[in-house]
Amino acid sequence: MTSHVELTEAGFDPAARLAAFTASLDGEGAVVSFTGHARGAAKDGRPVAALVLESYRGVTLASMQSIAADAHARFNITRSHVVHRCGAIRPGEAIVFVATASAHRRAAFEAADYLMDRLKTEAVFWKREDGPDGSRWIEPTEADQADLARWTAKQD
Amino acid sequence: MTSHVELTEAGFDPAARLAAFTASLDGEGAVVSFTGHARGAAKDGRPVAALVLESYRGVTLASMQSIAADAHARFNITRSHVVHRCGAIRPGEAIVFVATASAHRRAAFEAADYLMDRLKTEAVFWKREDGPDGSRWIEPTEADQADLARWTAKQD
Amino acid sequence: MASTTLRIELCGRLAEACGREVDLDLPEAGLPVAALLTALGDVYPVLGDALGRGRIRACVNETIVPPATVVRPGDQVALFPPVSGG
Amino acid sequence: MASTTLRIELCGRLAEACGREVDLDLPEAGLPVAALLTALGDVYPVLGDALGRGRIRACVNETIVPPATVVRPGDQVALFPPVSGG
Repeated sequence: MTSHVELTEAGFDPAARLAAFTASLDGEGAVVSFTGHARGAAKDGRPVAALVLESYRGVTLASMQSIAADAHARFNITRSHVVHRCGAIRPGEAIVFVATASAHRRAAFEAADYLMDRLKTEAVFWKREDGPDGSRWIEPTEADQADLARWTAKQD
Repeated sequence: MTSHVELTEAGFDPAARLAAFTASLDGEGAVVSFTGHARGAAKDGRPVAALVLESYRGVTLASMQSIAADAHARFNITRSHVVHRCGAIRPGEAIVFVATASAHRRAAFEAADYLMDRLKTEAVFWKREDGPDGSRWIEPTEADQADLARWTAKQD
Repeated sequence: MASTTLRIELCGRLAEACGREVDLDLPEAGLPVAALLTALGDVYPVLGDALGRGRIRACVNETIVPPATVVRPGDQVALFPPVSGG
Repeated sequence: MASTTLRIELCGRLAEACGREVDLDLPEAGLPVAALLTALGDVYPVLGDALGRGRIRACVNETIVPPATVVRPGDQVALFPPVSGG
């Protein structure tokens, strides 16, 4: 099992991450990736100049590592790569990238899906949309909570 | 809606495909990719020197296009990219790459998952493992059929 | 009764027994796919087993067709065993 | 009764009302997290509303702790509103 978990203030390139992840494969047949990009508009349509992600000391990275460890314990994946930005992120830029690899595709899909649901709701970040008409803090949506609940409902 | 569907005998680079797909985004917040890689061993452990995918004239590409169109009809995705190799594929090389983009992540995850389940069982390819001890044709597994059945069971 | 020769492409594992292409005499009026599979099994007994399993689909002029479809002289015909991509 | 000053970090939207750090007098024996939140709301009424909603977690020395945990002088304390990554 190989797990790379990274918190970075610098921008990163999802395709470069996928290239490195793919180069690290050791015979796996399936790779799933997810990239979350900052959007230029809030849910209500207001323009967003930057998404600002606040983190807290070692706790944020530790929360990401714990989530990644849980994914490896729960799904039959052989390697994972998780990178999450903090600081100010402009529209279009990548916020989070997750990649998973497994022998067969179901485990890779489920693990990536699970990682994202837990990162959205349990990773230690506080998220704020800054726009011309002020700032607004964003908490997990009901859809995020419902997505998370899928994993406690069905213990595979 | 933008859909790119491609059948190619040449090798391709999944990361380069993700880079191009990401560059084409128009404000979407979520991108999911899947890459299937040829494995160096069959299910029973026998070594595989090459995976050979046979296609049939225009029918193979048309079957892929139909599957992609169904994914767009069924899920709230804004763009997709599907590339599938045919011919001889060596272990480690990419066989198939799927990328989907949507405003929120659930649609992108589900559409990529759906695309792969249908490509595995309904795209017009015949797949053969060539090894030192001969060739063997591969048909969809029971797991593949069960994966496909998920989408007819739950009509979201 | 006049007949012509129909060339049939065999895809995937169907090509293992006697190559990628086989010829079959076809009546001018054509034959439904189901009857064509039976006739092919009669002429090429080595194919009979694979053809008889009921999992072979015919593709006529680049369209997969139901068993009742009539194949006529000049059609471009291929036989598909179960497919598998990815 | 002897007391020391505890510096508390306020994360996310908690920092909006009175900045990222606030000070609170803490008894030498310490205070459970729940009591610390109440005391903080008394000293900084503008925080009371946010603190009272029951959704604030305390992080002591880089570990998120339950409300019964006693915070002692010298601890590194931060208050977390609901988190959201991605």
